[in-house]
Amino acid sequence: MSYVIIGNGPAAIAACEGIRKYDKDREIIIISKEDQYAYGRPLITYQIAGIVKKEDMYLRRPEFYKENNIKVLLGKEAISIDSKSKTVKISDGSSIGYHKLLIASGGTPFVPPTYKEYLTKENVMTFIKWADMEKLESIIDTIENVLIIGGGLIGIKAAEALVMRGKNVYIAELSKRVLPTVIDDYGSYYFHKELEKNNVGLFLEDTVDSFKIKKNRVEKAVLKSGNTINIDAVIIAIGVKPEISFIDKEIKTNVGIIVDDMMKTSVSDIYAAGDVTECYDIVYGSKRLGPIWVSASEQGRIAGYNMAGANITYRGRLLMNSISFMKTNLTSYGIINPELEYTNVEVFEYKRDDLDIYRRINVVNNRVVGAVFINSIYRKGIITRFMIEGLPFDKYKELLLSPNIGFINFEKEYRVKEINSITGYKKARIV
Amino acid sequence: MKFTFSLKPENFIIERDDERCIRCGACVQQCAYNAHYYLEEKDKVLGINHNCVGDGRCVAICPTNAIRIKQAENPYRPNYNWTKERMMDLYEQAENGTVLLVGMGAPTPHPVYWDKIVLNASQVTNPSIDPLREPMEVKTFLGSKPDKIEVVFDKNHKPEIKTRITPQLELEVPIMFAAMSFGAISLNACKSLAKAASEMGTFWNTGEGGLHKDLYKYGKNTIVQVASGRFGVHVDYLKAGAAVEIKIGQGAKPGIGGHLPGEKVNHEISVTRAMPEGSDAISPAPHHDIYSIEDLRQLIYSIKEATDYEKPVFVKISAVHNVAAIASGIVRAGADAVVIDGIRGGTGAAPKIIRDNVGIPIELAIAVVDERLRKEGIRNHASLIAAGGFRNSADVIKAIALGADAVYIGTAALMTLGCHVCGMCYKGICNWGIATQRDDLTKRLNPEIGAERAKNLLKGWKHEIQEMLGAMGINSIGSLRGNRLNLRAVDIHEPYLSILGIKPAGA
Amino acid sequence: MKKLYFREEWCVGCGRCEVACAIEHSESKHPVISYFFEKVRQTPRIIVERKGNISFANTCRHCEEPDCVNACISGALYKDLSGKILYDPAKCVGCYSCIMACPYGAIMKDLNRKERKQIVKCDLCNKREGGPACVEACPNRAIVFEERGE
Amino acid sequence: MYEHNKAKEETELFLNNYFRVIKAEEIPTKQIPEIKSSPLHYRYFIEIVDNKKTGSLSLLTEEDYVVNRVVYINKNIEGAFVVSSGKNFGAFKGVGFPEDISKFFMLENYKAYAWTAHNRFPTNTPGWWGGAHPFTLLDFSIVHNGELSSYGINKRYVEMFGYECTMLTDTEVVAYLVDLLVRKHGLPFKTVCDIFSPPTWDVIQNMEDIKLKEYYKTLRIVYGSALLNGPFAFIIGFNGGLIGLSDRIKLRPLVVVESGNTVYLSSEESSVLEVCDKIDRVYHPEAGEPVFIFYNDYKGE
Amino acid sequence: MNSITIDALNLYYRELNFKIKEAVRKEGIKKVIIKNARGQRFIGTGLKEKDVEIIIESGVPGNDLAMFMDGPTVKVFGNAQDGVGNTMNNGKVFIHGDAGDVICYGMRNGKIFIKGNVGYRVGIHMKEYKDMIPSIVVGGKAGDFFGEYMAGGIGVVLGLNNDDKPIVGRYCATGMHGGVIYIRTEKIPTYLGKEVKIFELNESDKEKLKSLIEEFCQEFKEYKAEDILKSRFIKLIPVSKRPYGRLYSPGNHFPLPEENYFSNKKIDIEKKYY
Repeated sequence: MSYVIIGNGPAAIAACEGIRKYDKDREIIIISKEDQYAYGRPLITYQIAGIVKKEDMYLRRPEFYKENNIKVLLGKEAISIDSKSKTVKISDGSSIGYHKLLIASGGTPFVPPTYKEYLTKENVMTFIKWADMEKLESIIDTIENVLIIGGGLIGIKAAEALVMRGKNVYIAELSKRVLPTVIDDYGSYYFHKELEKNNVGLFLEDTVDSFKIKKNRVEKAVLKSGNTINIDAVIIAIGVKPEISFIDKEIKTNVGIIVDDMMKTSVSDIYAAGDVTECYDIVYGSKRLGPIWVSASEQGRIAGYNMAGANITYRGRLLMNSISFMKTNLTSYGIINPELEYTNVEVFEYKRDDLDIYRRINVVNNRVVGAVFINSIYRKGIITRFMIEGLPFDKYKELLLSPNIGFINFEKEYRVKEINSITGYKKARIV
Repeated sequence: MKFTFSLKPENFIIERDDERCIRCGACVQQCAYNAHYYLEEKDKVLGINHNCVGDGRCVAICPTNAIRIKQAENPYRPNYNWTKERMMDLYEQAENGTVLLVGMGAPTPHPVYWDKIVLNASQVTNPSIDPLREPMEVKTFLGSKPDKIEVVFDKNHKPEIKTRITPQLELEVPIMFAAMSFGAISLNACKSLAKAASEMGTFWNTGEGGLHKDLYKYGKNTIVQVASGRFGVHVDYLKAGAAVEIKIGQGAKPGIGGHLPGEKVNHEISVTRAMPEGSDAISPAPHHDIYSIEDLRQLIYSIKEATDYEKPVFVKISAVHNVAAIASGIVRAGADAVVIDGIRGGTGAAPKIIRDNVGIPIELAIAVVDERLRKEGIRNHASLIAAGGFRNSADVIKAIALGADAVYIGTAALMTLGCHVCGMCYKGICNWGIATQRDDLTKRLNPEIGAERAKNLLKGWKHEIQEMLGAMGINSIGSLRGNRLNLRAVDIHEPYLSILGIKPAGA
Repeated sequence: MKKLYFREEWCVGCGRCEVACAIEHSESKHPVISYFFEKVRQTPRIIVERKGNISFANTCRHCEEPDCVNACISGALYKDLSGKILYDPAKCVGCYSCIMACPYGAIMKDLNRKERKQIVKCDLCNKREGGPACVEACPNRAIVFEERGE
Repeated sequence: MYEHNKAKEETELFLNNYFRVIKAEEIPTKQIPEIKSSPLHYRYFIEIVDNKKTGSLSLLTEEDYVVNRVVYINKNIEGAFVVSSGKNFGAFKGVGFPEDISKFFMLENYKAYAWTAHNRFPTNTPGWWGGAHPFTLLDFSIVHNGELSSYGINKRYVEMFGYECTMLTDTEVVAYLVDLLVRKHGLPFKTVCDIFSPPTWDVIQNMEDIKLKEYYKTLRIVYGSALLNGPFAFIIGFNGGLIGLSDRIKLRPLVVVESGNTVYLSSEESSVLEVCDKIDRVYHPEAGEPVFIFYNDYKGE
Repeated sequence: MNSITIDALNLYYRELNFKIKEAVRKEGIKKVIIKNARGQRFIGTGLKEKDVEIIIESGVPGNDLAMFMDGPTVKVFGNAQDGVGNTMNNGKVFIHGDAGDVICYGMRNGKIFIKGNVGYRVGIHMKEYKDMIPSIVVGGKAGDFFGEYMAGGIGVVLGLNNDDKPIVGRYCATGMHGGVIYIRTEKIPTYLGKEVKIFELNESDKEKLKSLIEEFCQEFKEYKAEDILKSRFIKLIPVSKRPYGRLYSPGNHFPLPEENYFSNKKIDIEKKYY
């Protein structure tokens, strides 16, 4: 019986590497709904923009699978899991027994029911998978104006790609600012300015009421606010939700699969990793969704270790995103709008207008719970370490706020140990 | 911006090749005298000539060798009497009304007799020895030697020495590191020399600044000094070293005391010297308990009593006019070795007028002292150590031939640590981290590197000495000591020929 | 594996390591050409921090469980067999997630490259005989390249 | 003292030419292992007779005549040295420890009002018989501990007045200075000591007593070259007693010990204990403060 | 009490000191009584044993008594000579008589009490560091240069033997740049070193003085601490720690390193690196 991994994203690849660290020989089988080897899904926007070529999008070299004795079933979908007989039923009717099963199916685009039927149209698509990229690629030359529903991470990156291809782009966003989950009001101002500069039409607190269809193509969209725009294509980028349709009821789930610190689900021998999971979040202190690439790889690797027999716990996810639109780039951590959850929030801001630099740090009882940095990503990884280790804010106030971020503001004993660490940063805790 | 007007011209001119300068700012950051600065608007790095003391730090540190420091030639009408340096000294005193301080040894044009003495080489009559293959002994013992010894052979013919020889210092190479106190030079400099000395089987000298706790482990290769300031002197300190040296005088400042300014006396120094932090460390001119040769004898024997007669006691004097008589007195006072520091000996800080005008060259001092002690038949009662301005192994060989047992090197030792003899040691902001106590400057001298370089110098000189000995057909340095037949003088006239006791070349 | 270790007590803050790193990673590897005449003036992969009397250099630790490789969405950052974390510019899309993730702040934007967003990171002078350039350039042995295994 | 017979003959001839030798005999000595090569030791009791004072010498007083002749012998007769030239006064000196010298000259056979003894540690010149202390001239004897850094100018000062320093030791010049100042210039001993160890100018400046201030100021102006500089402590023997003096910042120890009616002047108090069993009074003189010890019957001031 | 008596009548100082060291170090003797001291030098030199006592009952000990000594107690019933406590590191010395010149030269720690007078240059170059505070109490008078070059420690002159001579000689405390001197006198001594100023005693001074005087009177029974402390004292302390600062060429000051990368310019990190 071999290891079976459902899903072919970063979590899956990291799991393979994790397994091979402790178990060199047992075969690994990857069940991939998509018919592409593991590739970076966010890269589809960069491919459209012409920054990266298709063959460079794959996460690992082809030989990676042979070297690590991994069998990939492309274009196959896992229908259901029978935890008693430890078998997985595949869309082609076959079923595979598993020694240890990892569910890394990631997320599927969330399409509100009102728009579901339009998906079949030629020029309407979601924008997550390789197929979406090809669908857009096929019609890219014939379209002029594009409407993007949803101003989130995917929406903004799609907009950037289309702007670089010289298209007119409109964005319809339900909340009063773009990137609502990762940026605060003041921070979003910089993005709105950049969008305007690239003459992207922005419709805030608005969404599509109805489409006008003509010959299987959407021609016109009528927005709730009453505006109607002629469009040649629609990209639905509202959000992503965990792909848990195929799992059986025994596995405890909320929105995503609930996993413990060792990536185990409620059912023995079944693990889960990546966007599909809800795992312990350092800042919130509870189990939450967190579909970000970094923790997908980390969870996959930890799952791999434990599937191969190790006992390694994951210190918990820290929500962090780094995204840029044309010239403006954002780095955000943890809780962006803590006022909603906490009362005693101290906010520290740093603005530098001539360089469009804005920094905000949210502190709750002397602990940093969230941060937003616009155009100031220089060595911000030190903030990552800061939040992971939960260091006291007042002691290192200068380190966090001053432009001269660095180890020099830590006390000597800590910094000498860190900058000379032999094994590098160890996030997982070995039990 | 300081606008004080000064009569003094610049000493050096900083030339920067703007095509090679990649604006990395290393020179600006490194120069403690602030002789470079970065002009952001023009993106240019520029120099301030007046601040430059010519210690070559920027030249060495510049990754693209874009800097060249040149002597600012004399901007005034040439005048044999009023040289530029005389005028600058005068302007400085006119502006500050103080005693002019300097570092390093006297640069005055007294003739350097080493350069006028040539060595012998064996041709035909006695064979030269090949140092690469045959043993070439340079081992040297410093200490008092008895005139004769009593040997007794027991019944199975095994000899036994009856006379007890007083403790000796055993040197693998007849070169030691001169006395430079912790305070005049940085702790890292002391560590470098201490480490190099113990690895090369020779000795370093603590100078009058006491022995820092980290250096006690080098005790067996240390000569601890007792000066008039008695800084850091206690019984454990005396017993920690291999020998005790009483400092009466120093070549660069004969007859006057030493003075370490208060701002250099940081915590480490105040612990080592057991004196309050920040207060001046004054070594008064005379030892206040030595006003005659009898008092010196009393101090020598008090030290011997305190160290239970286990340590040789040296006495260091500067080479002055009746150095021969003084040396004879010192030997008779019970010293195990007489150290003579010539006029070109270096210093951390000394009044310029004394450094340049007081004392006599070491070559003459060694010659007359060795001669005098031999005439009085007491040459063996003490070793003779020369110090002051030794530049290469030839100087060492010539000094030994004149009669010295061993040689102290001070300035040369500092140069292995990076010193560029700029003579600004008294300012205490030495760019090479040697003559300073500021911790951002002292860390520029990593003792690992310092020790390696100092060891390399001794190794180099040791081989050269062996080469020269081999050329003279001598395979043990003992046969060269005092062997003035191996020296000849070129262009040295009476009465110095007879003072040096060597024949002119050709005779 | 052999790594860079930094000895703060000997760093004099001169910045020669940064200069050497930039020169070594240039095409011409020549101090003047690489600074003045190359299309892209290289950004040093090593950072010297200074404050008052304290100064020290630091760079990538080539971690056993690298955050940057986890964060990289394109596989541009990968761990080679010898354990070094290397960077393939062709695959990089310039999302800077690695800069955000690296707990040592050792990854930096390629400042002077205008046409493409890229990063620079220390590769321990992968193919340079004589070891890393910064170790060679340091005047005071404040950076050492040695094995300090677990 | 003669280094060889030739010197003896030459000197005896000279003495006969210029004096009437009443008695000439060898000084009794005893060969002891500690004293090796000793020169010849003779003593002559002589009288000055007018007819022998020829030419310009006839103008000299008795003492000057003797001084002149003594200087001549020391300077011109090679190998001959006048050890002492005073009335009821003898000097015994040589190369060796004091206890051996006393055995050599059998001092136990002599009696005296005052004895001075000295153990020299040769510094500037090697030890030789002539170079030992005390240094004498007429009735003055000097034993000196220390070194005169002003010797260069003191020597050239006394040589202006016809003296000749020949013994290569700085102490000799003190003997000639004392003779010059006391006998030729007729200065009282106190003044001579004030010339040798005068107060410093800042002390003189602050003196209230104008006459005293004038006194010291004049002494220093006139007798500047006679100032003795450098660390020293010496005892002057003269026909009236002993005088002890140290330099003006007391760099050499000098202690006065009274025991019964005997007075001791010494560098160390403990050494007095060696020669007397009970100490009545110990006095440490100030810097430059002369200590006068007069015989009971001495009339002078 | 394991103690021994040595008659030093005609004993060379080397044998005497060798005997003392043997007794103290090998046989663990705690008390050494010396009779008929005849100027033997270096008695007690270099001894480190804290609880040892050396009594010189009769005669006069030679120079450098207790030089480099580091712990024992020495008592002299009689006069002592020059160099007592030279570079002494710890311990106590009591002298029931006068002492010579250059007492406590370069003394580092420990206490010396002299009932009678002392000579010239007493307490030269005494230095203190943290709790190592050397102190000397002179019952009688002191000669010139008392406390010259002092860089620490406590010097007390009581002038109890009221003869007419000034209590402290000239040039007292010349070049003094640390420590404190207390003098029991009504009038101001003349020719004081220019490096010191005269002050009244504050509370802490009285405290220090009291403990020293009490220890003094404990040993020298004929004096009472109370009446000594009643009389008027003056205090001499140095004007500056750096008496000769202005004498030598000042050179330029010590510029502290600037905060930033270039010595005289703050680089804009945000402009360069962000």
